[in-house]
Amino acid sequence: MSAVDLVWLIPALPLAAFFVNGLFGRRWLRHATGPIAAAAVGGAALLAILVFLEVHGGREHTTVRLYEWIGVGDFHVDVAALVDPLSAAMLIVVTVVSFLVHVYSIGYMEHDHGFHRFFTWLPLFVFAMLILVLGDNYLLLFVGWEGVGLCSYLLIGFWFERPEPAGAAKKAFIMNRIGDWGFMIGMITTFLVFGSMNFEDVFDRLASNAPAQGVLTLICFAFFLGATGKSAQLPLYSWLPDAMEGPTPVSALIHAATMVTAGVYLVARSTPLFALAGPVLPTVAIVGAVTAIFAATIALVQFDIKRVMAYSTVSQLGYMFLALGVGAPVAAMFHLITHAFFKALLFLGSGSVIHGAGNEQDMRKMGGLKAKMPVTYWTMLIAGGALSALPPLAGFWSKDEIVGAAFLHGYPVLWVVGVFTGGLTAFYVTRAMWLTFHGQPRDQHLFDHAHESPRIMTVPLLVLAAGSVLAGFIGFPPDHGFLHAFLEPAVTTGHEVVAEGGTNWGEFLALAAVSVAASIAGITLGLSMYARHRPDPAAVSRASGPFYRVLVNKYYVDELYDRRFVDFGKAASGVAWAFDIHIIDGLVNRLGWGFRMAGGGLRRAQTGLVGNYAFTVVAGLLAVLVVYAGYAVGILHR
Amino acid sequence: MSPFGLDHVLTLLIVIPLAGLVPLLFFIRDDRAVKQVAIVTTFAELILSIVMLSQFHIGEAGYQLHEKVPWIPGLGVSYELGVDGLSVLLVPMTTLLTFISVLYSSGGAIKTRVGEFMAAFLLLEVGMVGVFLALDLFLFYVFFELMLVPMYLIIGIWGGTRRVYATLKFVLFTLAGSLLMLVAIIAVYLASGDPGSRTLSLPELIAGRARFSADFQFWVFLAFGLAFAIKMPMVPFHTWLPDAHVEAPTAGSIVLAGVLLKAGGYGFLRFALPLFPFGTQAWLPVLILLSVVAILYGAVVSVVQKDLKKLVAYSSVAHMGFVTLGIFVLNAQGAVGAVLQMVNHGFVTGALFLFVGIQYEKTHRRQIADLGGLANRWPLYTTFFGVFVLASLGLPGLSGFVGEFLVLLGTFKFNPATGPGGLFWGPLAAIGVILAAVYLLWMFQRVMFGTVREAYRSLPDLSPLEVACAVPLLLLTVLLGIFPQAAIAYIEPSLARIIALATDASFVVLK
Amino acid sequence: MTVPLGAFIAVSAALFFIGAAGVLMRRNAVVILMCVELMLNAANLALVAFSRRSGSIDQRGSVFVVFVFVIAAAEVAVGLAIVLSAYRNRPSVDVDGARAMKG
Amino acid sequence: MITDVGAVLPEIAVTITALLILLSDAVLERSQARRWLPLLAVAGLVAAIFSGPFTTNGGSYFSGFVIVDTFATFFRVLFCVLAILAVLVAPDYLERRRIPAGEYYATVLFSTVGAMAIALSADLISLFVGIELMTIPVYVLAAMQRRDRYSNEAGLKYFLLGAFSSAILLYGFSWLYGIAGTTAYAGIADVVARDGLTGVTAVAIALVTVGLSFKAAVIPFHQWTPDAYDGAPTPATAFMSVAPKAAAFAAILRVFFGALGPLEFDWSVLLAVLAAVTMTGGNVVALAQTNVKRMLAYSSIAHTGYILAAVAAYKVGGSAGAAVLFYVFAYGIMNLGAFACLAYLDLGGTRGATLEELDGFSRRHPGGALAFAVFLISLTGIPPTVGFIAKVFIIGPVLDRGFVWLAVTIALNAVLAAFYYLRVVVHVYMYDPATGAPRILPAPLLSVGLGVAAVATVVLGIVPDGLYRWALQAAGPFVVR
Amino acid sequence: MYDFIEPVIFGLLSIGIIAAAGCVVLLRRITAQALLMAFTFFCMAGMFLLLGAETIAAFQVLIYVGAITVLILFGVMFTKQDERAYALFFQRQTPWAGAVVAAIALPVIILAFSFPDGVPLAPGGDLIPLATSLFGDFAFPFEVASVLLLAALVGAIVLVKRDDDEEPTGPAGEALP
Repeated sequence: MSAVDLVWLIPALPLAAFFVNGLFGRRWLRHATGPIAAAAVGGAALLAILVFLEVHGGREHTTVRLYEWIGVGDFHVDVAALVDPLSAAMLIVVTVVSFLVHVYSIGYMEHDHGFHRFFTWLPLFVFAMLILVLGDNYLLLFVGWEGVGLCSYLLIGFWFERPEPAGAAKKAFIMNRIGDWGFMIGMITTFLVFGSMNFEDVFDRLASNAPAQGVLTLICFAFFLGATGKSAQLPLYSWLPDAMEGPTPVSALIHAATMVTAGVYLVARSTPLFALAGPVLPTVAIVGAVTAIFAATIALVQFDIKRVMAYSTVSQLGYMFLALGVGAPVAAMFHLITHAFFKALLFLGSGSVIHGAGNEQDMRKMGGLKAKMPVTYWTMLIAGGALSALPPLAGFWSKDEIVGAAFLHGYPVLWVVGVFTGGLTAFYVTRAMWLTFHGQPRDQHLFDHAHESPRIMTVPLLVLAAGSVLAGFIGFPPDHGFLHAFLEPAVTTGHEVVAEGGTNWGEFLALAAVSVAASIAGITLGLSMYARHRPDPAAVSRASGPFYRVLVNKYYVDELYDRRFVDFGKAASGVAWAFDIHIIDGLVNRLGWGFRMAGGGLRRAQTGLVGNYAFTVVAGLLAVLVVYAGYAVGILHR
Repeated sequence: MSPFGLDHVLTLLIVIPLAGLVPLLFFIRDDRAVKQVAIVTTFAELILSIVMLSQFHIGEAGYQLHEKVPWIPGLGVSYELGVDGLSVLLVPMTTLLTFISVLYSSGGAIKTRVGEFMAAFLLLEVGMVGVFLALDLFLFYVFFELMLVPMYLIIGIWGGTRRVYATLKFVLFTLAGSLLMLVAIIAVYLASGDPGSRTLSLPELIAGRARFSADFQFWVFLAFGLAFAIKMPMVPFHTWLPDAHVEAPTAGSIVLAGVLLKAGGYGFLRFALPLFPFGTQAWLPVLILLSVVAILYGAVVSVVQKDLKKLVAYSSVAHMGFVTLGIFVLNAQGAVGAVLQMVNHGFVTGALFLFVGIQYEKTHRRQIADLGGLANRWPLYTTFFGVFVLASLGLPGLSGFVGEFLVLLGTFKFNPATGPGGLFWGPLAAIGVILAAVYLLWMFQRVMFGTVREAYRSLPDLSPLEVACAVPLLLLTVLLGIFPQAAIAYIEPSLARIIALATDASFVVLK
Repeated sequence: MTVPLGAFIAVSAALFFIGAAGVLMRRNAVVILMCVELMLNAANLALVAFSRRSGSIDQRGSVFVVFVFVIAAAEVAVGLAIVLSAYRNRPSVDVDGARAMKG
Repeated sequence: MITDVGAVLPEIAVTITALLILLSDAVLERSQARRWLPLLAVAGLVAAIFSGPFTTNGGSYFSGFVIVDTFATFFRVLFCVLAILAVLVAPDYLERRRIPAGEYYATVLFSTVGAMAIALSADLISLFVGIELMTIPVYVLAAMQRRDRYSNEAGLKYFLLGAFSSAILLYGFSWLYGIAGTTAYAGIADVVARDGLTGVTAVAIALVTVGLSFKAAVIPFHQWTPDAYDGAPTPATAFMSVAPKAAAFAAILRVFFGALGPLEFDWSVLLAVLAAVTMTGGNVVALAQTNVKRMLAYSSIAHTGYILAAVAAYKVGGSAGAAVLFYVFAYGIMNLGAFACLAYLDLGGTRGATLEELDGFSRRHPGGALAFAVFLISLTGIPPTVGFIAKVFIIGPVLDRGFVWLAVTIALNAVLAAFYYLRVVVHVYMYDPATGAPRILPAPLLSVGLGVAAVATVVLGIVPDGLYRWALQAAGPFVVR
Repeated sequence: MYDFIEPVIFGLLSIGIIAAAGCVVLLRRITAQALLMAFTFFCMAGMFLLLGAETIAAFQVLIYVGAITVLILFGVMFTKQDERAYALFFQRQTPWAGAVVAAIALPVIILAFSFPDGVPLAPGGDLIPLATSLFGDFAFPFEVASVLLLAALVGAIVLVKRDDDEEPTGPAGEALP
């Protein structure tokens, strides 16, 4: 019995923690729930590492079947895990980051009265995410997909007493559901076309007997719609910034490192399908690129530290889709992994700042915190560097590979967008770091009470920082690193666009130079504006008037959605209800009323006068006589 | 001989509530004793239904535990009972929901005329169980109508302020449909053979269904369909439902939503489809359209509901739309999905009404705007209610999903000779899944989240009795979501047979 | 020359409809009662005429008339009793006054 | 002659009972009479039921004036049962209203003898005499509460219109005699089979149609019904709403299918139209009523329509006839019961109760309310009651005859009817009694009578087969061959 | 030789019957109406004689002219007749009623002539057969009729007998109008 055969233990451990904490947390366990959950997830992480090693050791494709979940007619879906390099890699990322976030949260949530609740939902999330990653078919993936959505809902709305988290939670779930609609269509159509939802079966049959391209295009567009919902791409991204209403560790784990990358995972998983789906991949690339630059521009002007990170996440997810779209799924996965580390770190660092600064999130009230919280500062600096794609930090390798792939695979415009967005990224990172940690304290009271977070929170930061530095080297040398060798079997399409042979260093260096130059330009501009006020940020914002307002208001997308869709939906519902009451029900009631009116009318024939009654009888006699006479003379049929 | 020595389990299932009825009607006046009798009776019924489940042979498509005794030979009517995969789960669902309703009602929800209430409930149980067991059209009709009067009284006596309007509406709607069905049943009897060899026994009718001409099937299906469509209810025959639910006492709502609505879908599958394949084909486009309309319309109307019960009621319309859709796409996935959806909807919506009722008992408010922040005070309540809300919106892993998913799968597979096919209807129906999230979560947010009102601050969380009522439903909701195959194994062979009967090629060519 | 059967029946029909018209036209309960008697008499005439002039199989018609006598007497007795009983409460024989119940 | 007398033993028994009652009433102390008269009447009626056969192959007696077949025995039993119920529900009411009890029972029994004679008749003469013996006592019953102007009015209207319709019927009979040369059904049947539908036959059967339709209260010959039922003392209403109607249908079957059956002429369409008009009209007007007694009166018109629908399907054969008989039986029990339930309530006047006065009846008298509900549900046609089964038996032949539209009309009418019947249940069960609602006086015999009727309503709804087979046998003579 | 007598008598009797009956319908003085009704009955007896049914004619005189007319005259005496305008003696529906009745009556009267003549029975001597058949063949309707008379008697008595101890009336007592 090897670790792969025991792969179900990985999700089982967090699930157990969920049950234990859920059943006994409120009454008995209370603060013991945190360690329990962390231990369970830690155990899962260890197992995941074992699994990874085994997969790396050559056991590249294993299905571990538990039981038949649904089987009706020709439709059969098992609860079965697919252990291959892709899922093994995801397992590591998910469990390790989750474990660190769990540990961190023990400190972060310590004084919250919903502590036990938090550590009930968090392992449930890990469980769902692991199902998503492990499922060997689209339906099981969908189960995890919805499960993480649920946990996201629960955790965004963790502080449900305030209206904003409750609303944000609902918004997240519903927007995700719009994407899920696409997922379901894609999933069911896949079954109709291939007769199975199993990844393996689908890809086998695709290879042996490819269906019409139109169908594939439909399926992939549908899946991609699902992915845009979950991974916060245009146009379904706007829930993610709002999701920052949740506790910061949640933002780190769910809305940066793991759940939001599920869309990337889905598309990467379905690479064989997408590769044959004609116009879908370019669409993915364009959506990814546009989302990247769109979100980055918004991030430029935000003052809430978590919102900056949120838009940054949207932007980075855009990069990943760009990678998928230009035919570099490994690069996408690579960036997914590195991003998991540095973005989780950025969020946890922000959390540490918020925690230390008395739950203040507005960067305008911070400043100079570097002195008060050095560990946080230095770790976040590393993460910021990684995000800005400064070599040799992790982000550099992965992002550069994406941008390079865009150029090399024939998307020069997208390459320009990618590079430019890199510059923007470096700028807003610099801006955020400076406003938070450097300069003069802008709120003395806040500054005085600020303090470094406890060890239980800082240690995870350090571990993540190490990851942010080192994770890039799994992809070294570029295009031919360990990760590429490991993942390529899983995401090979047969139409592989990855270059053969060794790394083309010249090409790499040339492209990297452009990227790094853009980053450095961004950093320089940022430093110049915020450290030296040259030009002064306020002046810039005044000068760029309308543009600035548009960015501050996030392109008015929320307003648009609210007015156009939500208001319209409510109005339509109101109309439908009025229709229900007045037309459908009204008709019924009017029918009853009509009968009673008819009865009232006929009543008047009952005059109470004997003479009238006798008259009716005689009139009836006349009528009967006429009818019988009709029969007698043969006018009426006998 | 069965292992339990119960040769007539099905008859016993009908007799037990009747036996409980006798002391309630004639001997016992004390409220406590009344409640005890009712609880014991319904519990015995529940146990017996589980015994029945244990005697059922999984994998067989035909009727099991079959019983048949002539009843009114003059009308070819016999007392014929049997279960197959279609009904075998609906019966325990019924007995469980009845037990829970009685249990909950005995906890103080019903304060006046307890004896009459319990008597009505036991009579109702006879009707409900009988509907799912009867294999004779006439007997089915009798049970179908037998459900009517007790529910009429339950809503009318123990209901809310507009109870009379609601209960009359409920009865008149139902009667309008069912009386036409009665005419159709008699027409079927007359068409079933030459005088002397006529019958109303379902197995015999199915065997001899070649006698039903296409024209005949067209009209008779219409009559059956109307009755079932009203009972379901399908749009546009649904307007009795919100009123009835809003006014009904909690136990009445649970059973109304949980069981009575299922009689419609059950009737379609049990009688209309296998007996009238041509009628089915002829009406198929209309029914598919109405189903999808119900899914979307029910959901859209639910969004703006101000009354909690009305919202759940309209959501039932949408959920029942999935049931009819699954039935009329005429494939195994759709049909199995429809039955699962019926069972799940029974548990989930029953539970939702239970919780709305519990909440109403405590706060005396049902307007969503009057509530809010209840999650602060009632963690237990919130957890239970939340799970049921999630199950209702079709979250995978809970029971609601499997049925809806199978129905959608079946819908996508739907491939008619003419008219729009599955790729048109499927995505439309799937929008209903989004909308379910919209109205349910918005409701949940407004009711449970936010700050709690001063008036509700001291209200207690769930009592042990209420937990006891909810736990079985919760367990079933979760288990049926995780191990749906356990239920599907019961259901599938019979449904496959029904679908085969309904799509029998020899009937389709009649067009 | 004998009078044809048809003439008798025609006279009886005429009498019947005159009586019927009286029932429909008059408001006095006693007069209506008289008119009903006229109608019964019309039937009597027809019965006797048929019995004696149409070559009937049997002569039950004549005997029928005797029963009609009895019935007519009984009807008048009960009818007058009802009229008088009502008259005690409401001293009028105008039937149009009796319309406490209608609709 | 002795066999002749033996054949009509039940009729004799009822007559003798009536005479005994009159005698005892004169002899006994009032308190004694109050106790014994109803029991005497019931005993006599029970004796009457068991003094005759329930089924028989049919025999002709009294020179062909009387035919004792199963049809006759069926109705005999039915009329006796109805009379028993009418006696049982009356005593408390009579006592309360100071209505002379002995005369009341005797009058009911006389009317019963008349109704039985109708069923036995094999000849227009005995039919007509029977009709008169049935109706004249009912006029008396309607007017029996002398000091009540509604009762006066009911009696007066019923009498004037009844006498008028009797005259019409008699004139029709006289023409039939003229056409056939005989008053015996068999002779008439021979002649009309030979001559077919001539002009004079058309006139004769038109007159007979109107006369009998009036007795059965077919629209448009129904207008006497609401006023007469409404104003009559409630137990009398209960009796007169069922027995004369059942007798009218017995007469219709005897005359139209016994005597005029061979006529080469399809009544069905005309009857079907009349049936549809009657049931719909009765129900629609009943919807608009607020007085329950009057509402029940209109509803009884609607029930005439249902029965007529089965008559219209006569060509189907035995099942149609059986449907008529079964429905008449069912209707008799449930409708009598429903009217009698009002006897608990109408404390002032004879006009029963308004809907509001029924509020909370279930609290004030649970047993009576339950019985009332059972009758109303049965009248609506909801299982498991005899009213439901009866409707099923009607719809069967109607469909078989091909009148799908009529079957659908019946079904939709049942919905209309459900509206007003169940509205009564609403008031009985779902509203609280008004403050100051009068106490309901104990009425033990009424309760017994209603209990018996209610149990019969339910039991016959669950095991209808015996009654149906009996009805099928009784309808035998009218099966169209 | 007296052939013409029968039609003449028939004509006179017919005119008497119809004219008197018409007067019953149309007059306003109730005593005159009652007497004219008696006259109609009397003429009817003549008709019966003409038809050769002597016994029936005798019964007609005895029962109708004797008993029934007297009863009705008593009824007239016991009730007060209103004095009012002539038109108010009639229903408002009178014209319509006349039209409908006429519409039925005319074709029916014309049809009446289509009854074929059979062999007329010899006049007279109908007492004995009538009596024997009444008590022989007609025993059953005869007995029923006798019960009917008894019932009518009881009914009439119960409706008109003077109240002594039993009227009014407990809760049932309705206010008199």
